[in-house]
Amino acid sequence: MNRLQIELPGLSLKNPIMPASGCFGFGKEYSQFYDLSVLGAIMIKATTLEPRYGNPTPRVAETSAGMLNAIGLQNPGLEGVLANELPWLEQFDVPIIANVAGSETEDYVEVAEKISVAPNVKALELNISCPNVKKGGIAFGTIPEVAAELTKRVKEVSSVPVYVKLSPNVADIVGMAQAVEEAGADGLTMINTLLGMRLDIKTGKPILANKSGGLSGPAIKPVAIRMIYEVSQKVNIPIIGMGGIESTDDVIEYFYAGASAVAVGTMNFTDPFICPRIIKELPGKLDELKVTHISELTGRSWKMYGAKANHCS
Amino acid sequence: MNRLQIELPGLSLKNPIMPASGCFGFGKEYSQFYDLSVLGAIMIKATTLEPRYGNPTPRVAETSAGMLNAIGLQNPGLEGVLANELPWLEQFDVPIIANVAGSETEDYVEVAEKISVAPNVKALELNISCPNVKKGGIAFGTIPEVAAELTKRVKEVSSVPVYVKLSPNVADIVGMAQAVEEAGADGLTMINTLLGMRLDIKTGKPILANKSGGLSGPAIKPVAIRMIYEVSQKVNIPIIGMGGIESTDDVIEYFYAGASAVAVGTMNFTDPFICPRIIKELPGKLDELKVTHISELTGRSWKMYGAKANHCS
Amino acid sequence: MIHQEKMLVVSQKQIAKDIFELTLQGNLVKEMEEPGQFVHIRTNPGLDPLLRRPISIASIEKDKNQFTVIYRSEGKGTRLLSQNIEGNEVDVLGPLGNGFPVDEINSGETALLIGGGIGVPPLYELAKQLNKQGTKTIHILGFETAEKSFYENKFSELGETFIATVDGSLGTSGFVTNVLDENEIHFDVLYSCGPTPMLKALEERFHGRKAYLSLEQRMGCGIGACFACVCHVADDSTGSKYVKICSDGPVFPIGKVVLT
Amino acid sequence: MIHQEKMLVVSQKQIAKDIFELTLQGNLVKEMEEPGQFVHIRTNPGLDPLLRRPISIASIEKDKNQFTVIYRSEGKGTRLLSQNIEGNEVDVLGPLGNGFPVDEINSGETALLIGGGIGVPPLYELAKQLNKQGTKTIHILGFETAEKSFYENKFSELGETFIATVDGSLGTSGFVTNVLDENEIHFDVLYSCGPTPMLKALEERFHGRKAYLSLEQRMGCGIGACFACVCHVADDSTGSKYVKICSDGPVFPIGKVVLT
Ligand SMILES: Cc1cc2nc3c(=O)[nH]c(=O)nc-3n(C[C@H](O)[C@H](O)[C@H](O)COP(=O)(O)OP(=O)(O)OC[C@H]3O[C@@H](n4cnc5c(N)ncnc54)[C@H](O)[C@@H]3O)c2cc1C
Ligand SMILES: Cc1cc2nc3c(=O)[nH]c(=O)nc-3n(C[C@H](O)[C@H](O)[C@H](O)COP(=O)(O)OP(=O)(O)OC[C@H]3O[C@@H](n4cnc5c(N)ncnc54)[C@H](O)[C@@H]3O)c2cc1C
Ligand SMILES: Cc1cc2nc3c(=O)[nH]c(=O)nc-3n(C[C@H](O)[C@H](O)[C@H](O)COP(=O)(O)O)c2cc1C
Ligand SMILES: Cc1cc2nc3c(=O)[nH]c(=O)nc-3n(C[C@H](O)[C@H](O)[C@H](O)COP(=O)(O)O)c2cc1C
Ligand code: FES
Ligand code: FES
Repeated sequence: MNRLQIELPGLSLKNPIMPASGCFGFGKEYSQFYDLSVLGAIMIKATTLEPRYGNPTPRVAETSAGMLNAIGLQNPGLEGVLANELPWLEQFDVPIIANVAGSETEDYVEVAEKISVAPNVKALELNISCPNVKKGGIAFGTIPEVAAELTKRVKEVSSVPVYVKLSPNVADIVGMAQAVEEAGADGLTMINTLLGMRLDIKTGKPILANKSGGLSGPAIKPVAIRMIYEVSQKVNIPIIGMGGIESTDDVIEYFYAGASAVAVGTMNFTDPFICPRIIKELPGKLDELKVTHISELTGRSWKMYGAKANHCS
Repeated sequence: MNRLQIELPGLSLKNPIMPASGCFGFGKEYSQFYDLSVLGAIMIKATTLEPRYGNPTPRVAETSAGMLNAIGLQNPGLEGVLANELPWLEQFDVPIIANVAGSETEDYVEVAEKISVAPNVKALELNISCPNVKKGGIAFGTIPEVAAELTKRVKEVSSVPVYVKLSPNVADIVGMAQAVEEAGADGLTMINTLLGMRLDIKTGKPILANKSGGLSGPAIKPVAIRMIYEVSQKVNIPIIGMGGIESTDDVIEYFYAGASAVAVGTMNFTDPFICPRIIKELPGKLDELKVTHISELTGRSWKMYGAKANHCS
Repeated sequence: MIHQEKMLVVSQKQIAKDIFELTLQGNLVKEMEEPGQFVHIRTNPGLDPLLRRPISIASIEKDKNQFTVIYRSEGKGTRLLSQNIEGNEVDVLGPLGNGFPVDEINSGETALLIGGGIGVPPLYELAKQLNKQGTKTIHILGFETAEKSFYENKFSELGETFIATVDGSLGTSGFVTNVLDENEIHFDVLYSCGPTPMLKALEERFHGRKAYLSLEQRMGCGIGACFACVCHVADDSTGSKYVKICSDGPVFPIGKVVLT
Repeated sequence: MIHQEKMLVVSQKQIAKDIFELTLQGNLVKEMEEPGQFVHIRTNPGLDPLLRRPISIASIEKDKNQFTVIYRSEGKGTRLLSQNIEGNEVDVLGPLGNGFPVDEINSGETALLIGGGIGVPPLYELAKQLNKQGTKTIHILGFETAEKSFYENKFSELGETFIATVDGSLGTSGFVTNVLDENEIHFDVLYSCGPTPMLKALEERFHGRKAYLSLEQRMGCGIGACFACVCHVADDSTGSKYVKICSDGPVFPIGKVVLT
């Protein structure tokens, strides 16, 4: 038996570890370091309908135990991804989760429909943290109805299961999760980045050319754990957890919270071997914890220790 | 001229540095280290109508560049604070900002009315991150109408200006700020803690007895800076900024973002002398930046470099 | 008076599996009084980890301006602390809290000191001071296993010393309570520090006796300002009375606080 | 091949105000080819700071398996890096990027190397390799002030060397362009590395000449995966063509990318 094997809608994962979207490009660079077939899956960089150059630079800034990015969804566009990136990835024995983004519902729908038929794309990840042009730039992922509607439209056309990637920049993450579940989402991935900003001390100018950006890395892990803990108790679809994972212990913590698989983002930059290292360390960790299969850990925090109290600080 | 002197509603601050509520008790402990009169002001621990014991322990947990707390507003109650804590603080030449909390509007109103007449209380800070018992436990600070209503009720009875302390756990911080401004808030303090959680690796049990808690410390600074940057452009009341301040540079960054004064919370625990140290370092920093008065820095990030673009990650 | 001081590392050595003995020098030592007080140590100058670590004072040498702590290197902070070598500086806040009252026992009387694991260190300074004032001390020290045990000889020099190990690899097999079961030990005052289950067992057994227990709790400030380390007080019908372990304790008379 | 390796600190010394010279040893050196490549250094094992720091290779000694970097200790990461002493280990990812093409110039021809501040270091290995293949090198090095200048002698040993300092405390007063104004310097190929304003000035002046510029940008991954360090390509009507400084550069032919 493979103690790390996980079955999720559309995804048969030899282990629950995958790189997070935007932190691994389309795999080429990290294939210099190790065989990508060792990975559970790969979440590729967001694909939009047209090629995008993205934001001006600087696009990244460091923060305490974290970083900000405002890449601006640079990618070669649907055609480029279908023509070059996905075929190249076919040489590896690894399912691809295609991250889909756009500025209007129609963009998402078209990308989803076409990318979902690529042979190695086994699931879609809807990136709903994007500003919705028709709704005045408010992110799709901050209004449950808008997120639900988008999910429904994408579900109608997708040939593979659809995971919705939740934005943490909301007051009620459970409501958001329930809305997209009801709209037909097959799974959730969470969390995307928190909105943040840094200013240059000498000038006062925002360090990112785009001014604000997305906060990722270990700094945000407690927020992600809390959200997954809350959501996993209230939905019946699986969660792929992410946010600041930097060790095998962190992976265990995500499972306890309620995740069924996890993604590693920012820490790939600091340690390019982090994914294979964690995959290698996991069985020993399971021995230590005296569990046979990693899936036994999912939701332990609330299954064994009851639900949550309120908090005020 | 005092280059650090700041005038805010109700508050004449000899410098813009103050300890944040809950991180400095009622001052007694830190008075062992230095003369509290050097501080710009003191934000005392939340006061509730009745004495509160607070949550079971453990009440704190460490995170990467941050910490979680679920103290549960332990405090001696309105009478105790009026009888013992505030009179003791009168020996220092320092304005007190009383942090007011409760589970129902009526609690807030009563505490606000009575505490605002204490001679050294120069302003109130409304802690609206508390669960609203009558609204099923959803925090006052996550629904603009509820926060506005509370602000209005407290303003009616308070003898001193009222600052509303915003919770960052919302999708639209600007809408929240505008709602309380319209309801009569004299100023804003931001941010309170982000909701977070940590699980024990050996057992899966939440480390905090209360399960979730408030995330504070350097980890959350980018979120605070972003929120203050956005809010300060849209309101006409001053902002006291806080969240992860650990250095004089951080104070400058908060001013650039749009703050008129700042509070230091968590880092008092790591460095009990942090407030006086920053106060001492500030004039040299102003020289370096070639500004005469610290207030010239407020809002420089958007006054000099324009407003913000959208972001998608 | 509590001081914050960058103290000089005089020596650091590993004395058992995961257990380190660190001696620091500085003026803060002048303020140390009771055995059982602790210091709050910043284990690195950066932000990771962020909080200080509370560690008991294990031994004081006033004449040299030095004191010693013994700690288990386990998590992020203590691991970093263990990497310090002679000549480094370590940021220490202390001395903190109220320790074991040595004047609650007379010269000629017998004190029983019971320690478990990393609760053993503060008992060493206590044993020294008690012996100095002519009080006889008997020691029961519990460890997980032989290779994690330490200071057996040092305690033996000061008084009769029993060891218990959970796996039986040294001394009595089992817990400190097994030593109590198997030996008839007479004492006037009990002093103890160790894991809560051990303290609870002692509380049950020695209810009504004169005894002092040192407690542990996760801390924020370490000085009484943040309300992180609060305990309920026993016999409090209101449920709202409390003590802070960091500033009211860590040592309390037996039965005073509710052990959780 | 790019490697990640814990490399041994052979020596670390301060060679000017805030400027450090660090020599590291390890197998990764075997992979180093072109001058102008860089390494991505993890400045501490913890999470603060989180990201690696890109630093140019200043000198390679293949026979000893050693290479040297020269860097300014300024922010959190470089300050930590500067605290390493002989015998420590440093986590290095590299070699990264594409450097200066030394085969674009012939033996007997003359190369002009212009460096500004911490853009000077990669030119040193370049000068060494060019001289080795019989190419003459002329060097113009710009610094803020004399006390922050370094390697003047080392460059002088390899070819004629001009210094400019902004405050006039050493060599020509002003910028590297002042040196160009005041001296008639003939060359076949220009190689340069330094702050963007300097590179822009050179681009204007030497438009149409054979020249290679090394660029800088804030980086995430350093290997081409995160799209942090992207630049627009010149003469691109679509506005969507780009290069990545980390993996396509950091060295580009003059005029190829839009300097911002
Ligand atoms: C008054 C007092 C005296 C102590 N004396 C000693 C001593 O002499 N020797 C010794 O080895 N240990 C002692 N401890 C326990 C010691 O503080 C913890 O083992 C240590 O803080 C763990 O830090 P870490 O970096 O290894 O673990 P991490 O897991 O990185 O710690 C994370 C956080 O949890 C806190 N924490 C973890 N375990 C404990 C614990 N058992 N008690 C309190 N806080 C904890 C840490 O302080 C930190 O804030 C004492 C604790 C207290 C309260
Ligand atoms: C290809 C390349 C080669 C370089 N070679 C050298 C060299 O040989 N010697 C040298 O001293 N410096 C060099 N630099 C600049 C060096 O990377 C920065 O000075 C350094 O990263 C600053 O780190 P810090 O810890 O001092 O600053 P911090 O302010 O703590 O840095 C915060 C973040 O900003 C980034 N950053 C800050 N300044 C720069 C910058 N100028 N360029 C890129 N990223 C920056 C850091 O990498 C980090 O992610 C090079 C940069 C690049 C891109
Ligand atoms: C540089 C960078 C680029 C990212 N790009 C995307 C993206 O294209 N689509 C997306 O859904 N998330 C993107 N993310 C978010 C990550 O996938 C992930 O949700 C987030 O960073 C939290 O995980 P981490 O803390 O492990 O990085 C990006 C993150 C980073 C740091
Ligand atoms: C231990 C602790 C207790 C706190 N108690 C309160 C409180 O009683 N009332 C309140 O408004 N905020 C409270 N806060 C929030 C702080 O005042 C502050 O808003 C927050 O911690 C962010 O600042 P920091 O990162 O500098 O700590 C508390 C924070 C901590 C860490
Ligand atoms: S640790 Fe802060 S009150 Fe005890
Ligand atoms: S730094 Fe990541 S692509 Fe260049």
